[in-house]
Amino acid sequence: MSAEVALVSTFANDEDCVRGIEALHGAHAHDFRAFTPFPSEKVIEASQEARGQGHSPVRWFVLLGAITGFLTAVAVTIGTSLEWNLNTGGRPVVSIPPYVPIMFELMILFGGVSGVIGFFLLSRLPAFESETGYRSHFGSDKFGLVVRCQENEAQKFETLLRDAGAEEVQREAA
Amino acid sequence: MSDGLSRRSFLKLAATAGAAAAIPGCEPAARKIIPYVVPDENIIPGVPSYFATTCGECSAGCGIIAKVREGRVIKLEGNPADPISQGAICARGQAALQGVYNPDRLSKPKRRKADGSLEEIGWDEALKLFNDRLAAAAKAGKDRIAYIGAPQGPTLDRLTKLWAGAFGSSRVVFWERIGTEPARAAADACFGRRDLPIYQLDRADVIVSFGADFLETWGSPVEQTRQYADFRTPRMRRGGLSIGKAAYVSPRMGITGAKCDAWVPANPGTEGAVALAVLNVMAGAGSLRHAGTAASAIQAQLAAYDPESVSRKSGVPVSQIKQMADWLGQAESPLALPGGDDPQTYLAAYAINALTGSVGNAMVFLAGAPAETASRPQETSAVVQAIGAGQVDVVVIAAGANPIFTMPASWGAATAIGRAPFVVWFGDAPDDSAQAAQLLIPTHHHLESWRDSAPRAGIYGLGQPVMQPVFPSRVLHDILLESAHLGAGEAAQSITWENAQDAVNAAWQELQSKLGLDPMGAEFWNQMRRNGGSFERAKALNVAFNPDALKGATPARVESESALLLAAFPHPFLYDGRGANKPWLQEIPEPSNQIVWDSWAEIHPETAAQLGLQEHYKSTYLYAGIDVIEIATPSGTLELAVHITPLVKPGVIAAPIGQGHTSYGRYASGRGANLWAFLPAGSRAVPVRARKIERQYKLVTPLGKSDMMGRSIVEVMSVEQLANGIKPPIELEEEENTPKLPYEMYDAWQYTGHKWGMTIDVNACTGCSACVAACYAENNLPFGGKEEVDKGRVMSWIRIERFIPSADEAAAAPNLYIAPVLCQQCDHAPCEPVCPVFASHHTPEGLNAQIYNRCVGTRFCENNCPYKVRRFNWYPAEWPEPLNLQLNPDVTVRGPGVMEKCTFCIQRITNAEIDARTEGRQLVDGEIITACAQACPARAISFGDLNDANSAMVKRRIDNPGRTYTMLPEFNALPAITYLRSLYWEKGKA
Amino acid sequence: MAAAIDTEIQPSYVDVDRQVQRALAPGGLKYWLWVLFCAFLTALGGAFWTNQIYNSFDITGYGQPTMWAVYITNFVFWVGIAHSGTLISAILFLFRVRWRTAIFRLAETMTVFAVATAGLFPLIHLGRVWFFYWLVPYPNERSLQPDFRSPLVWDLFAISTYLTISVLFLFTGLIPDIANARDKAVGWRRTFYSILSFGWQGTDRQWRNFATVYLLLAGFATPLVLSVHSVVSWDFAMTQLPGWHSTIFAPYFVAGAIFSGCALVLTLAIPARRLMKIEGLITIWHLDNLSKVVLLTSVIMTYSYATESFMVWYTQDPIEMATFQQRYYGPQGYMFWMMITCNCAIPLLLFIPRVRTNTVWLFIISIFVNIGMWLERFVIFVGSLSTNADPSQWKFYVPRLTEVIITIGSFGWFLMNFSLFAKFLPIVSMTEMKEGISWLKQAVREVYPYRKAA
Amino acid sequence: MNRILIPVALLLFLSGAATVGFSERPWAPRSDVEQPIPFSHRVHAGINKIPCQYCHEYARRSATSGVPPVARCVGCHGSGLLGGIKPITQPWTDDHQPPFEIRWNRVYALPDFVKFVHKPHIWAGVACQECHGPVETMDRVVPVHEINMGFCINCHTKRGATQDCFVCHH
Repeated sequence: MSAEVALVSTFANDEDCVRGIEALHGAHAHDFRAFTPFPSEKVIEASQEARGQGHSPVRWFVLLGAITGFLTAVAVTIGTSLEWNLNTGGRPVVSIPPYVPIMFELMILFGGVSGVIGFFLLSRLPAFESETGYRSHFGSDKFGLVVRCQENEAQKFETLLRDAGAEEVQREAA
Repeated sequence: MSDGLSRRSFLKLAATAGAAAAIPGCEPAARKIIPYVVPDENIIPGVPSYFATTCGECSAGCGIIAKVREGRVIKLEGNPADPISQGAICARGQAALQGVYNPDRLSKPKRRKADGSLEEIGWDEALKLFNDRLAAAAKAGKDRIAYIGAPQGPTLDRLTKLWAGAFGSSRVVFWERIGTEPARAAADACFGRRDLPIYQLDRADVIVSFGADFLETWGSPVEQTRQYADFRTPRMRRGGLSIGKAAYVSPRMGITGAKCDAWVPANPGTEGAVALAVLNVMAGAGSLRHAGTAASAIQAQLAAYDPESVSRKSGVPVSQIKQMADWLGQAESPLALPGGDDPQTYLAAYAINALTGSVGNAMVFLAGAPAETASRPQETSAVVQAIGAGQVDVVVIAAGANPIFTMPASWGAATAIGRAPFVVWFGDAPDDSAQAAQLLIPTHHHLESWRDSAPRAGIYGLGQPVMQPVFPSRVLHDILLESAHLGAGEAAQSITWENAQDAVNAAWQELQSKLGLDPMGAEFWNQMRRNGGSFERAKALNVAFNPDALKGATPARVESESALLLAAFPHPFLYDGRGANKPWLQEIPEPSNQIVWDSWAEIHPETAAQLGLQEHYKSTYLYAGIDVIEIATPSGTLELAVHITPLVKPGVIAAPIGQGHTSYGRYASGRGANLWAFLPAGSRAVPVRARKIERQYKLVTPLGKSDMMGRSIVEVMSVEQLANGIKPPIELEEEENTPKLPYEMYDAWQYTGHKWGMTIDVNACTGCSACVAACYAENNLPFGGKEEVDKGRVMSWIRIERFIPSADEAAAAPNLYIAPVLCQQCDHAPCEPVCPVFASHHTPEGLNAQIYNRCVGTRFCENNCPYKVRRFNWYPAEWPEPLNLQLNPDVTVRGPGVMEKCTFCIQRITNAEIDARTEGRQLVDGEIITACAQACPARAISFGDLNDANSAMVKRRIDNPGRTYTMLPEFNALPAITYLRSLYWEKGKA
Repeated sequence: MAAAIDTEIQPSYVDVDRQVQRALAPGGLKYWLWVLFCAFLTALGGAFWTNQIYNSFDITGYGQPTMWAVYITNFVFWVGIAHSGTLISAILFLFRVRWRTAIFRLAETMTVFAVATAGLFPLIHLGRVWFFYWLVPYPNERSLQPDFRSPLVWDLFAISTYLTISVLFLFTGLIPDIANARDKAVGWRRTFYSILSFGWQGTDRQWRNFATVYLLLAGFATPLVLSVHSVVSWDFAMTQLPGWHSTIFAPYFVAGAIFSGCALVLTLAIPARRLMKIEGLITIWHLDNLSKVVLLTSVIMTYSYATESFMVWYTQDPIEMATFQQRYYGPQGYMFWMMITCNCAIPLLLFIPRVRTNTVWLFIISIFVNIGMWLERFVIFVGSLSTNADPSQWKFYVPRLTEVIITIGSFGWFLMNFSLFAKFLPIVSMTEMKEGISWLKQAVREVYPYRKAA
Repeated sequence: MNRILIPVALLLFLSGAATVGFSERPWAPRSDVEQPIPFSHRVHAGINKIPCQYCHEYARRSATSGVPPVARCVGCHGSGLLGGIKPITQPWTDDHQPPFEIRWNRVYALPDFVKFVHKPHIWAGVACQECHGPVETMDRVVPVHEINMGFCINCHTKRGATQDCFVCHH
C-alpha cells in the first residue's frame, strides 16, 4: 500500500474546472474537492452529479424551522389568551384573525434562523483548519480542484486534469 | 372629632399618608407606622368618616358633608338634608378644599418691618402687640377701632359687634361687594320689608331674568340650577307636553343665556329700563292671564318707559320687549328675576311678579327671615372715609374681606387704609389687603372652625370643624374675645363666653329653647351636628305691593350715547376674586368661553372689526396671540386681552371679575386685571373708551374648535318634535346609516351580575362644571397651570363640551350646545384591543379599565378613542405642600408616562361592593354615586346598573323615549352612557 | 480617472477584487472626522433621549390629541427606507435581475441599519420605556402576557423578525467576500476577517449549501418585506381615526416604502461610488435602472393619493371629509402640498434619460423624495390626529427641540453605522460581481455612450 | 473562536440575570426590619394566645389592619403603677415611662397602585397566617411570602375570587 497524495490543480475558469470534475468522475475518483471564488452553478451541479447527491438538505432545516415557528405562534397566542382571559373591545377570548400576523412572522423567523444554522452545520462551519490544497487565489480569481489518490495513481490523474485544461497541477502530501 | 387624635400625631399621620400618596408609581410606601397614643373612636384608619357642616365659600351657605380620612378632609359633598343644596355642591364649594390646604396660607404671625418687608414673630408677641394697640385705641376715645370683615354668620358677627362695642367702637362692617342691598331696598319700597324674596323657579312656567345670571353666581346657584333643570324638564302643562320658557336680558350670554330660550342682548345697566318697559307693555296690554295688583296704578308710573325710548337706550328691539311682555302676560305662573346692582331692576321685576300674581307663588317672602348679614354700602363707605380721615387708630381686616381689592375706586379704600396708623390682618391666605397691614395673624379656615349660618328663614346651618387645623393658626374670634377680656376691662363683662365655640353653642341652645326643647338636652345638639343644622319649613307671608314704589324708578344710570360700555361680570368660579388662589378654579375652563387662568375682554366680532382687533398666527397655523386693548374708564385705564366672540352684545366689552390680585398666593398673583377697581359704587357697568395697543397676548383654552360640524356630540330636538313624537333629522340620518342586518363579527359579550352605566340629561346640564371640580377632588387629577393647558395637557377626566351653533343651525338649536363628556365605557371600546399589554381592557362589570401600573405609555388607546377622553401624564404631577394632603388615598396617584381616564369612580364601586358582600346583602340602587353625579346641581347625571331594570338610571332612559342618543354612534362603540337630547322651542327666539 | 475607465472596458475577476478591496484600505483623516461627526450627532440624540426619560414628555411638544407625532413618523420613515434594500437584494435576486449585483449589498446594509434605527423610535416614544419588555411574551409570576390583538404587538414581531432575517441574509452573503478579503489582508484585519469568515474556503460542499440557503432566505425575505410594512400600516389602518381608517394602507405603504428606500439608495450610492472609487462597479447604468424603479413607485404613490382622496369623497362620510379638507386646506395644508410636489411632481423629471444618467440630478431628486416621504408620514399621522372626530379636541402639533435633535441624532446613528460598515466590510459583493462578470462587461458597454455624453 | 465567544456570551447572560435577580423591588417585604422595642409576637400571639384582631382591631373593618394604639399595650401592661403585667424585656415604671409614640418600622408595604383591603379577606375567612406566615411563632416578624401579584392571583384563582384587575389597581 503506498502513501496518499493530494493533486492540487488550478483552472482559469469554471468550464475547465467542470471538465476536470467530469474527468475524475469518469475515473471513479470521488475523493476530490473543488474550490471556486463564486457559487458557480456549473461546478456545483457537476460535483453533485459526480457524487451522486441531490439538492442540499438545508431545505429540510428550513421547512422544519418554519413549521416549528408556526406551531409555536399558535401555541403562544392561543395559550396566553386562555391563561388569563381578558375582554378587550368585546372580542372573544381567542380571536384568531388578529393572531395570523404573529403566526406568519414566527414562521419566517424560525425558518430563516434554522436554515442558516443548517447551512453552518452542513458546511462544517466554523472551520478551524484549512482544507488540503487550499490556495488563497482560489478565493479571488482561480478555480481549484484537489483530488486525493494513491501515489501510484497520481500520474494518471495529473494527466487527466491537464487534459481537462488545468493551468498547473501540484502534488502535496495528504 | 375635634378631640381625640392629637395635632402632632395627626400631622405625622397626614405626612405619612401624604408622602405615600404624593409619590408616583413604583415608589415604596412610607416606611414608618405611627399608631395613635389614644385611639379616637370616630376614626378607623382607612375608613372615611363624614361630618356635616356649612359651606363658607359664598353667602348662599349651602349645607355640605365633609369626607374625612385619617383626620384630613379629602372631599366635600352636598348635604342631602339641606333644602337649599339638597345634596349637590358647586365647583366653588368643592374648591374650599384647596383653600384649607392652600400652600400660600400664613403659617406664623408676621410683622411688617420699617423697610416694608415681613418678619415672623411669635404668637405671644403678636397678640401682645395687637392687644396693646387695641387698648391704646380704646383709651384714645370712642370709635377709634374699625373692623372690616366678611359676614361670618349671625353668631360670630354678633360676637364681633360685642367685641368692638367693648372697645367703645361701632365701626364694624361686614363687607360683601356683590351684596343684596338693591334687592332689599326695592323690597322695602315695594312690599315694606327689607327681606330677600325666595324664588321658586320650579313653580314657574315662564322665566324672564333681567340681568340675573341665576345659573352662574346670582343668588344661590346650586338651588336655582336644580330648580331650573326641573323647570326645563318636559312634563304635561296646559294639556300638552312642554317645558318652561325662559329669556335672559343681559349684555352677555354666559351659560345662563345659553340655557334660556332667548338671550336678549341689552346694554349693561339698562336691564332695569327694559324690565320697566316690559312692565309698561304688560300693564297697558290689559290682556293678562292673571291680574294681580291693579295694572292701571302701575302703568301710571311708567310714562317714561315706553318701549320705543327704552329700546333706543338699551339696544333691545321693541319686538323683543313686546315678546317678553307677551310671554310673561300669558304664562300660567310667570317669574321675573332681577339681577345686578341697579335697584330699579328689582323694582320692575317685583312689580311684574306682583302684577301677574306670582308673588306668593313663584316668588315668596318667608316669615322669620334672618337679619341682614352684610352692612349697607353707605355704612361701609362711611367707615372707610373715617379711616381715611384719620379718625381710626386700629383697622382690623378679617375673615376674607378684601376691601382693597373689592371696594370701588371712588371710596379710595387703599389710600385710606394705607393712611391708618395700625392695620391688623386676620385670615388664612394673605391677600391684597394684607399688604397694607402692619400685623398679619393666621386664623382658621372655615372648615377648621365653629360657625353657624342663616341663609334664609327656617334654615340654621351649623358649621363645625371637620379636621384639626393644618397650620398652627388660631380662631379669629377667640383672639378677639381674649383681647376684649384683657383690654376692655369691665366693658367686656357682658361677653360671657370663653371662646367662639361657646358662643355658637349658646346660640344653638337659644334656638333649642325657641323650638321649645329642653335647652340642656344634649340629644338636640348631637342631632344638629349630625344633620349639619336645623332645617324647618318657614311659612310664606302674603305681602301687598305698593304701586307708588315705582315712583322711585330712576332712569338707567349708564347712558348709551357713549360708544362703548364695559360690562363686568363675576367669574363663575372666581366670584368676586376669592376663588383666584385655588388652582382647580383657575384650571377649569370658564364654561361659556372655555378660557383658563386669565381674565379677558369679550368683544363682538363687529365691534372687534371697528377697533381693528384680530387674532395673530405665528406661522400659517401656530396661534401666536390676540390683540390687547387699553380700556379708559373714569377711574383709570386697564389693559385686557381680547376674546372675540358672538356671545356678547355689539358695542359692549364684557370682562370677568376675579383676577388681577397683586398678592394672593402663587396661583392668583399677577393674572389679568381687577375689574372692581374700575367700577363705580353700586354698578357693574361703566362707559369707556378703548383702543388697540401694539401688544399681543396669549389667552389659553383647551377648546379646539367651537363648531360642532353637525356631529352627534350634543344632540338637540325641539319641544314640538318631542310632544308630537317626531324624530329629529339627525336621528333619521343615524337610522339610515346603521346596517339593518346583524353585522357584528363576533357574538356580543355577556355581562352577568352588574354592568355599570350612566344616563346624562343634556337638557338639564348647564355646564356649571361642578362635576369637573368634583372629579378633580375625587380622583387626584393634577393641575398643570396655564403653560401645560396651552400645550394641550389638561388632565380633567370629564369636560364640558361647548359649541356655538353655526348660522344655519341657529334657527333649530339652543343658544349653545353644552354637554359633559367623559369616558363612555364602551362595550366595543376601540381603545382596548390596541393596547399591547392589556392595560386597557373590559372588566366583568362592563367598565373600561385602565390599569395604570401596567401601562407602558404607547398612547395608542387615545389615538383610537373617538371621544378623546383619555388623558396622558405628560408631566410629573405636583401638589405643593400641603395640597397633597387632599389627595384621595383610595385612588392611585399616576406617575408621568401613563395613560389615565374616567373610571366611573371605581374606588366607590369597589368599596360599596365590599361592604355589601361583608354585610351579606345585595347592592341597592343609588348606593353607589359617582363624584360627578353626586355633585351635579342639575341632577343631570344618573349612575346605576344597566342589568337592573328598576334602577333610576335605566328608568330615566325608559321614561324619556325619543330623547335618548349615544354620542358619535357611527363608530359603533356601544357606549354605556346614554344621553338625553337637549330641548329648545322652535319659536323660542324672542 | 482614465485608469478607471480602462478597467471598466474590460473588467476581470482580479479587477473586481482590486476595486472592492481598494475601498477597504484604511480610512484617512477626512473619513474619521466624518465618522466622529456622525457619532457626535448620535451622542447628542442619546443625551436628549436620556433627558426625556428623566424629565418625562414635559419637554417635548407632545399634547392632546397628537399622541403620536415625530417619533412614530421617524419610525415609519426608517422602516420604509429599509424595504427597498430587501426588495433589491431578495426580490430582484429571485427574478435574476442582472443590474442588482453591484448595488444589492449596499442596499442591504442600508436595510439592516435603517431597521436598527427604526427600532429605536417605538422605544423613544414610550411613556415608560423601562417597561418595554412587557410587549414580549415571557413567563412571569403574574401570568400576564401581551395582547396579541394589538397591532403594536404584531409590529414588534414583524420588526424584530425583519431585523433578524435581514442580518442573517446580509451576513450569509458576506461570508465568502470576507474570506476573500481575509486572504489578502494582514495584521489585525486578518484576524478580524478570519473571525467573521468562519474559516470559509469556498469548497463545492460549502457553495452547494450556500446557494440553497441563500435562495431560501431570499424566498422568505420577499413575503416578509411585504408583510412588515403592511403590519406597520395596520398600526394606523386598524384604528377608527378618520384619515387612518382605510383599507388601501397596506399596498400604499409598501409602495411608499420602496419609493423612499430606492431614493435613499441613490442618495447613498452616488457619493459612495465616488468616494470609494467604485464607479467601475456601480456604474451609471445601475443608477439608471434604480431611478426607473423610483419613477415607477412615484407614479404608484400619485395613484394611491388619488385613490385615498377619491374613496373619502365617494363615501361622503362627513367626518372623513372634514379631516381631508383639513389635510388639504387646513392650517398644516402646506405640508401636504410640499409632499405632493416632492413625491409626485419632481420625480417625473426621471422620464428624461439625461436626468437619469446625471448623478447630480439624481442626487438632488432623491433628496427631495426623502423629504417628501417624511412629510407624507407626518401629514397622515399627525394631521389625522389633529383633526379627530371631536372638533372640541382639535389641536395642531408643533415639535420642540427634543424631537428635532433626536430625529437628527437618528440620521447620525444611521450614517455612522453605514460608514463604518462601508470601510471595514466589502460594500460590493465580489462573488456576485464575478458570477455576473459577463453582465458587468455588458453594463460597461451600454453605459459608455452616456458617459461620453455626460 | 468559540474559546473567546462562549465565555463572553456566558458572562453577558449572567450579568443580565444578576441585575434582574438582585434588583430590589422597593415594596418587597423586608426581613431585616428591627423594631424600636423588642416586642415578641411569639409571646403575645403564641404563648398567651391573644387573637390577632385584639390588637390589629381594624382588619375586619377597614383596608388597614391597624397597629395597636399605645393605650392598648398599656391596657394590659399598666404603666408600671397599676401593677399590670410587667413586660420581661424592660419594666415600665415611673422613672421609665412607656414609649408614648412608638415608631414601628414597616415590614409589609404595598406600592400606591395596589389597593389591598383587609376587610373582605377577613370576612372571607382567610387566616392571617396565609399571607403573613406563622407570626405566632416569631419573636420578630419576618415575612414568609413575597407579597407580589403572583401570590395574590394564585390564592384568588384557588378560591375562585375575583380576577378583575380593576378591583386592586385603581
